[in-house]
Order: sequence, then C-alpha cells, then structure tokens
Amino acid sequence: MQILGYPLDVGPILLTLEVATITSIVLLLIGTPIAWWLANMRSRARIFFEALVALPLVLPPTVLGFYLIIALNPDGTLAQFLKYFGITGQLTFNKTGLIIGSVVYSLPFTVQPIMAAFEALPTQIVDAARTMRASFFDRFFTVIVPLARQGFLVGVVLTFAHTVGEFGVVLMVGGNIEGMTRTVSIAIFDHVESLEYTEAHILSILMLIFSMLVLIFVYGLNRRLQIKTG
Amino acid sequence: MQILGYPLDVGPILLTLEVATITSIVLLLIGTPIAWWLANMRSRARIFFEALVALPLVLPPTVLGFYLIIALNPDGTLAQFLKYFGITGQLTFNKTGLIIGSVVYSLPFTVQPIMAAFEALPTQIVDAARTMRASFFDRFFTVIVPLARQGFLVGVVLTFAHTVGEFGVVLMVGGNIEGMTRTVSIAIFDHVESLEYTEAHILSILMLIFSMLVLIFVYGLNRRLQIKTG
Amino acid sequence: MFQGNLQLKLGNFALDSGEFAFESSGVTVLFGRSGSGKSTLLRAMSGLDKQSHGELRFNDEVWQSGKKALPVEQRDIGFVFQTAALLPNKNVQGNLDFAIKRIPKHRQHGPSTQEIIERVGISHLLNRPVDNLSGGERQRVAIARALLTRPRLLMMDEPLSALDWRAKSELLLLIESVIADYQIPTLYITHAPIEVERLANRVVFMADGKITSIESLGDATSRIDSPLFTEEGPVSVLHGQLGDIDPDGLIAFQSRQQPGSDSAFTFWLNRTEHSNPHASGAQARLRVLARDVAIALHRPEGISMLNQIPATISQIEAEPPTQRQVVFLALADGQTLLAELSRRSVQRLGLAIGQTVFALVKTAALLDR
Amino acid sequence: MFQGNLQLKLGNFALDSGEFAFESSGVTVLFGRSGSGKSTLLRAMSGLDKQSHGELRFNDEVWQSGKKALPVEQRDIGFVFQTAALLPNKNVQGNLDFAIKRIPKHRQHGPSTQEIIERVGISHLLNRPVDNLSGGERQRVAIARALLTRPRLLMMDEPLSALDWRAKSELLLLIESVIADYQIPTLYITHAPIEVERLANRVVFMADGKITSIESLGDATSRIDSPLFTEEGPVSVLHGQLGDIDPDGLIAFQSRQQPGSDSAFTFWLNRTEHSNPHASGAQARLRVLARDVAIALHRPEGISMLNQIPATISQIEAEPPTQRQVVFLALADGQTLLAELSRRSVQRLGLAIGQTVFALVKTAALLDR
Amino acid sequence: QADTITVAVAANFTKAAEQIGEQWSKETGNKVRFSFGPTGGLYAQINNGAPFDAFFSADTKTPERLVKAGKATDFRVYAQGKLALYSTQLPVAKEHNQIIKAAKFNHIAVANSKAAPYGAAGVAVLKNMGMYDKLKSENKIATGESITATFQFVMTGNAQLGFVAFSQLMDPQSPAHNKGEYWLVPQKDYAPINQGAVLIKTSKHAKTAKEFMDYMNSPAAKKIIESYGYAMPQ
Ligand SMILES: Nc1ncnc2c1ncn2[C@@H]1O[C@H](COP(=O)(O)OP(=O)(O)OP(=O)(O)O)[C@@H](O)[C@H]1O
Ligand SMILES: Nc1ncnc2c1ncn2[C@@H]1O[C@H](COP(=O)(O)OP(=O)(O)OP(=O)(O)O)[C@@H](O)[C@H]1O
Ligand code: MOO
Ligand SMILES: [Mg+2]
Ligand SMILES: [Mg+2]
Repeated sequence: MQILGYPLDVGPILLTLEVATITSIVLLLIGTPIAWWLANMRSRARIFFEALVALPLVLPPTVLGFYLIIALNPDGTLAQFLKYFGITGQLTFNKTGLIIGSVVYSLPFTVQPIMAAFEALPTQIVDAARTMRASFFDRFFTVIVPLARQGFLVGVVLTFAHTVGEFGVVLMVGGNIEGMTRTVSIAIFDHVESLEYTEAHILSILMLIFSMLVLIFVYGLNRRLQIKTG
Repeated sequence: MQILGYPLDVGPILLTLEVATITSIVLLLIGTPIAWWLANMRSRARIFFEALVALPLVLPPTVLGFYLIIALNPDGTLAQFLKYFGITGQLTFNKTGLIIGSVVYSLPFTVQPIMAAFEALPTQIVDAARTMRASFFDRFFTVIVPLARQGFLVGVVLTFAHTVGEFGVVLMVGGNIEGMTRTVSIAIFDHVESLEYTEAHILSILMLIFSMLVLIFVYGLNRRLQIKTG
Repeated sequence: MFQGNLQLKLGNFALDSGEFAFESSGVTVLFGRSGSGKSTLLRAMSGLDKQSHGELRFNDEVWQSGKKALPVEQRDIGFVFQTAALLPNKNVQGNLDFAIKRIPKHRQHGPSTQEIIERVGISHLLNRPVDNLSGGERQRVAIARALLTRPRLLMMDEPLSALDWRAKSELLLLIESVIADYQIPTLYITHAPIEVERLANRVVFMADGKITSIESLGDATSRIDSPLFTEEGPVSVLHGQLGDIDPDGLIAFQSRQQPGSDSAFTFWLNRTEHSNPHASGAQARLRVLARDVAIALHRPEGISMLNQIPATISQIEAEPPTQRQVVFLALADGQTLLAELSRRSVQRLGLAIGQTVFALVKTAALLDR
Repeated sequence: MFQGNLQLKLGNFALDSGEFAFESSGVTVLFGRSGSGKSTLLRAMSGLDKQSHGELRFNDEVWQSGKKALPVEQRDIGFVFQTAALLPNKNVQGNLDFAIKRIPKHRQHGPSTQEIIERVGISHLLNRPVDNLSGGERQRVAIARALLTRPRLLMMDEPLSALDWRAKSELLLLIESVIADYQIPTLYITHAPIEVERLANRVVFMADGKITSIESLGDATSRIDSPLFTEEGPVSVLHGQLGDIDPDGLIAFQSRQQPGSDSAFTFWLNRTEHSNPHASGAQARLRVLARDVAIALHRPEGISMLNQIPATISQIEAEPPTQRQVVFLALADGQTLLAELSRRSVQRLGLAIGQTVFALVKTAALLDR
Repeated sequence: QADTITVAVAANFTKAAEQIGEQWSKETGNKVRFSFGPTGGLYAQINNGAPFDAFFSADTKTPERLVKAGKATDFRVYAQGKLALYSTQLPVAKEHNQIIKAAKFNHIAVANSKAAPYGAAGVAVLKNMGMYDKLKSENKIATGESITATFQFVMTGNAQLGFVAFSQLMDPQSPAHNKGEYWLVPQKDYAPINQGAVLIKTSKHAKTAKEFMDYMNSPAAKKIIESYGYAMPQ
C-alpha cells in the first residue's frame, strides 16, 4: 500500500487493533470481577487494594516492561511454575507478550471506572431483580451490567485507546519484531527516531483517524443501546 | 540522602509530586467544564467530541511529545499568538512544558470518568436544589460535585498516578534536564540506561511506596467524606 | 394572580394548559387522574422544565415568556416532590441547612426553624443520613425543607401520600396554619378529596394534559358530577363559625349570619383529638358527606342524632348508574346541604321539591377544620 | 404457616420481631406508624436484607436459620416496593418480560398475562420507557410485575399510596380477586385502615421495631383502642352474605345463619359503581363506621334510614380524651356493631346495658366488599 | 567566573558523560547539566528550541544534519563504539559462528538498525554471515528500540543472544560481568560506530561548551571513555 507516494505497511495497524481489542476483552473479563470484589468489600483493607490497582500506572512504561521481561523470562519462576501445569511456550516477544504487557498496564483504566459504577448501583432495583428469581449471574448480566454501562464504556474506551498508544511496555515485552510484534506506536516511534518525519506524520494521522472511527463507533453503539433500552 | 548506601536524589521525587499535583489540579479545572459540556450536549456531534477527548491516548507518548514541542516551539504559531497577549517565555523544556505535556496526555483520564458521573446525576435532586435558590455555581459545588464524587475520584487517581509514571511525553517536552525537568520516571530510565539497576530498583520501589501512600490517603479521604456527609 | 398558557411536549405526552388565570392567594389544588399531567404542569409552572414554553405571570412578575424563563432559583418557591428528592450526601440537618442558608435577608418571616422541625415531627431524625429514613420520614423531611425555604409560593406534589393518618392530619394542620398565617399561596397536588376539601380555595381540574376547568371549592362541590366526588360520593362544604366547647365536649358550629341576629342553625360537633385548639368565633368549614345525611319528615324523638336541621328541598337528582338520589337541601342561611338517599327511601317518604324536612346528621360524622 | 423470630440492626434502629407465628393463608397486613419498622420487617422476611438473622419458616420450608438464609431468588416471592423499583434500562414491556421469563415451568398458573395487564390498566403504557411514567403509572407497573412473577407469596409495601381513588379501588379489587382465586398468601403494608379492613385476614401490629400483637381482623376491630381506629374512629366489620339486587338497586346483606332458618337481620346496601358483579349468596364483609351508627329507642317513622336493626346494648365505653361514648350493640346473630355517640345523646336517651334499641345505619354509608 | 552549561547526550553514553562532567567540574569550576535521551528525540528537541549548548550524539548522521541545517557547528567525533555479541546461555565467545549459522535459538536481539548505529552494525554482521534474511523471515530477530533495550533482552534471558555495545559489558556495574560470555566483533566486520558531537548555535555559553567538548580529548577524559569500552577516534 502506498500513501502520498510513501509505502505503508498495514501489518502494524492490524496488529495494533487486534492487540487493543483482545486487551480490552481480556481486561473486561479480569477487571470486572476485581471491580465487583472491590466495590463490595466492606473491610478497611479495601483502601489498600484500591490503591494497589492504580499502581501499574505509577512506573514508567519501559521500566514496567523491564520488570515484566524479568518476570516472564523463559527460565524465570513464573515460566517454571506454569510448566507444572503443562503451559509451556514463550511468554515474551510474541503476541502473548504484547497482550500480557498491555493488560497489566491498562488494568487501572478498566477496573476504576467499572468499580465506581458498581458502587453507584441502586440497590433497590437489584433487589427487585432478585425477587423476580434472577440468580446472581442472571441479574449481573441483565441488570447490573446495563445499569453500570457508562462505567464499562469509560473503562473500555480508556483501555482501548491507551493500548493503541501503548509504547513503552509493548516495546519491551513484545521485542518489536517486524511483522509479529511491531505495533503502530512502535512503528511511528521508529520513524521519528530515524528522522523519517513524513512517514511518522502519515502514520500518526492514519492512526488518529482510525482510532477516531473506532471510538465514534463505540460511542454511537452506546447511544443506540441507550435509546433502545430506555 | 542515602538509601542502602546508595545516594538518593530527592529532587526528581519532589518535582514529580509537584508536577502530578499541579497537573491533577489543572485538569480538574479544565476537564470539569469539558465533561459538563459534553454530558449536557444534546447534539449528534457529541459522539465526535467524546471520541476526540480520548485521542491523546492513541498516539505513543513520545510521538505526542514530539508534536507538542513542534506546536509549542518558541518561533511557532502558538508562541507568536500568545505574544500578542503579552505572554512570552519558553513553554517547553521547563516545568511549564512538563505540565502542559502531562495535561494534554492525561485529559481523557480526567474527563471521561467525570463525564460519566455527570450523566448519572439524579435530575430530581438537582431540581430540588434549584427550588432552594441554589444558583448554577452554588448547586454545582454543593450538590453536583458531591453527587459525582466517585467520578472525580477516579479521574483524579488515574490522572495523578498516570502523571507520576508518565515518561514519553515528559521526556520529550521537558527535555530531561538535570535538576530542572528530570522526573522520577526519567531518573529511573536513566539508571536503567546506565545499567545502575540497584538504583533503579530502589527508586522504583520508593516511588511505588510513595504513590501507594498518596493513593491510600486519597481513598481514605474519600471514605471519610462519604461517612461524614452521609 | 397566576395567569398564563403553557405548553410542553414529553415524548407522546403533550401538556397544553390553554389560557388560564386564577387568584394566587390561598390554596389551589391540581386535581385529575393518574397520568393526566398534574406533576408535569406543576413542574412547568415552577420553571423546572426547560422545554416548556408559553406565558406565565405570577402577580406582577413575568415568569415565562415564550422560551425565556426566569430561573427557578430566582422565583422564591418551595417545592415538595412526589418522591422526596432529599440530598443523599447530607444528613437530615444538612438538608434543612441547605435551604436555610440560601434564604435572602428580606424573607426571614414565618415560624421559627425550631417550630417547623417540631411540628413536622423530625426533631429525632436530625442527625440521620437520609438513606436510613423510612418512606414517611423522608416525606416529612421534604415538607420541612420546603417550608424552611420561606417561599413566596409553595408547590407540593402529593406531599402526604406516604404518611400514616396521624402524620397526615398533623401535617395537614401544619400546612394549613403555616400557609394561612403567613399568606403563602400554594399549588397542591393530591388524589385525596379530603385534602382538597380541607385546604383548597379553588381547584384546577386536569385531564389528558389539559386544564378542563378552574372552579372555586364551593362550585366544585355543588355539582354532583364533580370529579372530586369519589368513593365517598357527593360532599357538602359548609362555611360558618365555631362557638364555645360545652361540658359534654361538643362544639357549636353556627351558620354565617349578619352580626346581631340569631344563628340560622347550629351543628353540634365532637371535639376530635387531633384538631387545633378552637378559638371561639373562628371561621370554619364543615365537611358533610351526602351519604351521612338522613332526612326525616318530622322532628324525630328518642333518637341519638343531635343535629336535626330544618331545610327545604330545592332539587332532587338521580345518579343513573347507582340509582342513588341526591337531595339538595336549602338551609336557612342559603347554603346547600346534600343528602344521598336510596330510591326506595325517596319514594317511601314521598319527597318532593319545596317540601320542608329535617336533615339528620350524626354528630360524630362531622369533621372540623 | 409463617413462623420465626428475626433480628436486624440498622444504625440506631433495631428490629426485633420476637417469636411470631401466623397462618400464611390469605392476607396478613403489617400495620404501624411511620418508622415503626414495617418495611424493615418485610425486607427481612423476604430475605433481601443480608444482615438479618434469626429463624424463619414458611410452611414446611426453612427460609432462615441463624445467619444462613435461602436466597431470595429461590423463595418464589413477588415484591412491590414502596418506591416502584422498576428496571430503568427497560421499557414497561421489558420490565414485565423480565418477570415472565423467569417463571419456573411448574408455576404457570394464575390469570393470563394479558388479563393482568388489562386489569392493572397499563396496556397503553407497554412501550413507554419507565422514566417517562407518572408516579401512579410506575406503581401500577410494579404491581403488574409482581403479580406476573406467579409468586407463592406476595409482599407489598404500600402498593396503592401513589394512586388516585379510582385506581386504588380497581387495584384493590384486582389484588383481592387474584390472591383469593389463586390462593396466594400475601403480606401487605398499608397506612389506610380501609385497605386493612377490605383485605386483611389478620393484622400484625408493629411499634418501635417490635411486633406488638398479631390479631385476626375480627379481634383487631372489636376493641375500641385498636390502632386501626384512626380519624374515622372505631369500625365494625360484619360478616354475612349477599342477596339479590332489588329493583331499587339495593342489595341485601344478610347475617350469617344456620342454613334453612331466617336471616337474623338484613342490611340494605347501595350497589356502588366500582364493585365486583355480585354473586348472590357470596360471602361478604360489611364495614360500618361507629360514628355512622345512630341509636333510636323505638323504631322511628318518617325517616329515610332503611336499616333499623334491633340490638341489645352489651357495653358502653367512654373514650376519655374526646368524651365520645362507644356503645356495643349485640346483634341477633351474635356479632357486635359499634355505635359512637356524644355523651349528651347517651344521657338524653338514658342508654344502659341490657336495653333493647334500634341501630340506625344509613344505607349509603355502607361499603361492600 | 563559573558557568553552567546544558549538554544533550545520547543515552548510551550516560555513565561516561557523567563521570567526565564531574572531573571537568572539579578541574574548571564550571558546571555541566546533562540531558540524556534517544538520539532522535534530542535532535527533535534541538530543532524545536531546546536550550542545549552542545549535543553528543550516538551517530554522526544526526549531528551532521544539524550542521547542514545551520543549527550547529564544530562537528567532531568524540568516541567510537564497539560491537559485541553477548549471551548468558550460549558459548558465544568461541562458537559464535556455528551458533548463528545453526540458528537453533529462539531470538537474537539486535538494536533498531535505523535509529541506533549498533543496530546497523549488528545487521551488517548478520548479513556478512548470510543469515540476516533467514533469521528475519523466521521472526527470530528481536529489535531493541535502543541499545539499552537490546541489552536487557539478552541479560534477562528472553533473547538467547544479541548484539550489544561493548561499553555495556565493560561497565563496572554491569550485570554482564558475572553472567554469560561475549564475542567482541572485529572492527572490520562493520562500519565504524562513530559518535559525533556538535556545538549548538543558539548557545549562550558557547565558549564554556566548546571548552567542555575540547576536554573530551584530554587524557583524563580519554581514560574514562576507554574504561567504558569505547575506542577513541583515530
Ligand atoms: N419524559 C417523559 N416522556 C414522555 N412521557 C412522559 C414523560 N414524563 C411524563 N410523561 C407522561 O406524561 C403523563 C403525565 O405525567 P404526570 O407525571 O404529569 O402525571 P400526574 O398527573 O402527575 O400523574 P400521577 O398522579 O400518577 O403522579 C403521563 O402519562 C406520563 O407517562
Ligand atoms: N439503613 C438504616 N440505618 C439506620 N436506620 C434505618 C435504616 N433503614 C431504616 N432505618 C430506620 O428504621 C426505622 C424503620 O424503618 P422502616 O422503613 O422499616 O419504617 P416503616 O415502618 O416502613 O415506615 P414508613 O411507614 O414511613 O414507610 C426508621 O426509623 C428508619 O429511619
Ligand atoms: O544512545 Mo541511543 O540514542 O539510546 O541509541
Ligand atoms: Mg404526579
Ligand atoms: Mg416503609
């Protein structure tokens, strides 16, 4: 593909969208129970865990990435531990690594807004669902999630957008392998580093337009759901 | 200061906390009206603006920083424009630059959760405040902000934590000048670059502990306010 | 004076008040079936609904003209919502303080804060977070809060429906006396005819988003097809004044008369426990259900009813679906008392227009103001 | 059978039911002043309150034992909340469907969905988002939703307080007939004595978080200090059966009698417009306010009251604060009718225990079931 | 009169620069403040008004560009990097050729060839061996964004071997001292990794900055530079 006479590699774009999508989904799956657990925690320890969830943000991404590659290295404890369960295979320098890194770093973006939404749930409405025989999972998906929708939306949007722009962690854990783990953010960075500014601009603008479209789609979908259901 | 026999430069720590605090405050001041405006927007264009707010996240931080130093260049249009209003002085490679960069990058973290909270406001309670003669600003601070407190909390925590860990933008816009714009995240990066891993670890752990304390303080304060007011 | 013409569209529902004008003094009740638009009209009149447009004047002030509206917070109104709408982040005291702090200097009149709190019966709740209140407690706090704003105009949307009868009658008395003592014009929504008859000076009837008529209470209760007449049937409201309490605990209610002349008739009322201490000579209203009024051809003997009032039959109307007959009885002072009888009774007694009879009303069936 | 002993602490408020046991069949009303803990007890009995502990058995099932509780969603209850608690993300149909979808196969009995929707009067609202409903409309949707869950037990917290009188009486009839036809035990909170007297089989009285007594409706209305007696004063509830409608539109209500023998007495009732079509011979209740009952020494002539029922004075009690006298009248079939008179009347007529008199009750003052 | 200058330095030279700066301050009484960063980033900053007095790059291309654009003067080479093949797991000291040719490892780390000269050098070595295309097509080349990241890949064991800067192995604090072995790639196998420095034209402390640049040629500085595994330009 060519844009304005410059060659354009679509591989990183597709990879980025794939990683951002998978990360958002994985984080929804992991973050939702964590958010629920925190929102319903009555103990004082809750303040501690709330702060803990925000911590991945505090380290510079490359440093976090550095610690991650130490933790995930093939001879490391984690890898050895996983081997006991028959899970072998490289955790870094591939898509798995990209996703692990993004998931760890974006965890707060998913958990915090969803937790805030869970806290604001109107208890009486959830109670009403219980009296209509809705079991926990039933009412969770049919009542709680719709009521907390704005929180989920914020969580997903921040996670998705942030993963698209993620750079430091991805760079370390992914290894910037062309065609495998080179995301758009790394590609843009490479261009800037090598003073190929025009290519960097084109890729940046493309990425902005593309992300804009994805976000407009997400917000539009949200609006639709809102109108449809009430 | 010495820790475990290693010299510890407290300058970056203080600078980081200062920048993170100022950024959080500036973003509260800027982000709140934006969130209010978006939450009350009835037009279809809203979807577009919502997406726009998330965009700073989509670019890799260094690249965003790259565009920022171009935009803020002393000979650039913006600087010339500001001169008309008598605002001169360097916008980059100093604390101002650090803050501008952090503010731009963290905008979505502040705006999105607050916007979600504004949308969930119970209109009848705000109406009740109006009938008690509370003017817009009055009810905004006495009713709306307390009702949207969880949204503000999430916004501030994400913004603060993220600014502490911010690296790419800050490196670019600030310039990593010793004693002036070298934040902790950059200092850790420097240590890693120069293979001073022990120093990097110490600084990282210090930063984690420190941030943890700040966050516990913020969450604890929130809990207090909650209990005190109802 | 309250006058204007307001429109508002909410989804499929259209509020279109039509031109209206009524005295603002005293209590104006909005009355109509569920979904007829009472709450919507009240909100539109308060200025809370930003979509509404049209004209609205309160006395000399323009409150709305076209789409331009005076902000609610500058209208000096007190509002009690159908759901209490307490500030959830404050406790009860905090909710009251919110109102108190915002009273302009020149509007400090009215009963003291302490008095309102006590009479609404929430002094034991002041330190409670509002989430912990029962349904009735919430509503009482909302009423206190609205009174504490020292409003020029009070708007209340079914303020008493969550309350038990004792709280209801205590609060009715409180509202009654506060708005009378301090001359606060009031717009009031209720489904309970008894609240209408106790409080109203006039009734705004609503149906399908429109004002169907605006009537004085007297007019509203002197036609038998009045929407006010519900499961209790037609009601007469008589005006008069109270006399002293006699040793049996009975109070005389006397027809209104030129000063000096004798009272045209006297009702003997039981003093009920929840009423105000009566001031002898005070103006009062008497609420008499038509079905509680019997008719005798001659003054009966050996019967427990004390109130045996001579009257002339002025009209007899039938309520078609039920076969009940409403007999209009003209009293000596010109007021009308309604009696509801079965067709069988009317025929057996041979009642006819112009006939003089005795209206029998059981003492204990009377309500005082 | 409902039995148990529940405790719950909410801030300063302590619910402590004490040991209780009552038949679960029919309607059990929880009655008490605002803040007495009715809603709290109902929630604790439903299992919605996780903090509650103690014992609770519904028929043969253990619902709570210590802190261990059967989850609400397995209890097959229908619940109408004091605030409607509709699902805000769904429209009216969606709210109903939520309940319908979750009915287990073996509990499909009861009136059809269509019938419930029509009788609750919400068929025109089905496509409305619930945010757009008026207060009364919301409450009706909540009632329909609870009935549609096909519950084994219905719990209702002031379901009718937001409704106008017409909706109130329509829904009372609906609730009455559904729970009677399908034998759904019901726990019901209300402040309105009239709802108690129409629906209740028994009354659980509450005060300060405790159950003060559990009484059958008959017992609850046969003592003059009953908490049920409010601004309307004492009430008698008579049991009997209905006769045919005569050409004047009157219905005979006959005292309960051994089959074959004559009725001991007959009340003539007006057919009111909102009542069920009467089945001749149906069991019915008659609600008579004591203040609507007059006493005559001899059968009076030339008077419109049709109901002149011979009775013997069994007791005379004074209500100290008001000086009113309550006369207990033993009817021929052994039931008791209360009459409330002024002290002056009692003295004037020289009423005494054992005396035979006539109870005069205005036809139109009677309510049918 | 004491002066303070601000000098932008390519990240790979961080340690050496700090030590030289300290020495220079001691000798002259002047102060130097460093701004470390990736070469490309520093270039962009200089282009956009960064208040640097001198720029020590990791390559020669970038400073030359600045000179051509008229933003800098006084170009010179201040150090020469040496390339090493490093591994914590494989016997690269002796069997480097066989190991690379056999390509049995999962990943070999190489710095980004566009941005970092060490990357270009590493690629050149692989190309010489005729292995570059094969490794690339098998996705075995993990690209470190900087030479630091490249080193970390190897040091942590995520990449089995990789081309790093010899300075990273020579650093007294380097974890490579007691871990693994290396092969110092002969200079003839790759183009010299010259690191160039320039004086920034907008500098308000040009005289002092030039003095600092000159100090790089002093014996004291040379000693430090060599101790970190750099060669001095011939
Ligand atoms: N936002 C809205 N969108 C569409 N319809 C609405 C909206 N709000 C209210 N309505 C409808 O307008 C009608 C009037 O509502 P309103 O609340 O004024 O009734 P009301 O007379 O106060 O009834 P109630 O006695 O039950 O409180 C109702 O049918 C209601 O469903
Ligand atoms: N979470 C809570 N914390 C503390 N007190 C509470 C809490 N919830 C309710 N209460 C108090 O418990 C008492 C009983 O409340 P409940 O709602 O059961 O009253 P109720 O009998 O239903 O009254 P109403 O008729 O007004 O609805 C009230 O005084 C209320 O203020
Ligand atoms: O010294 Mo660099 O600019 O990190 O490759
Ligand atoms: Mg209403
Ligand atoms: Mg209650």
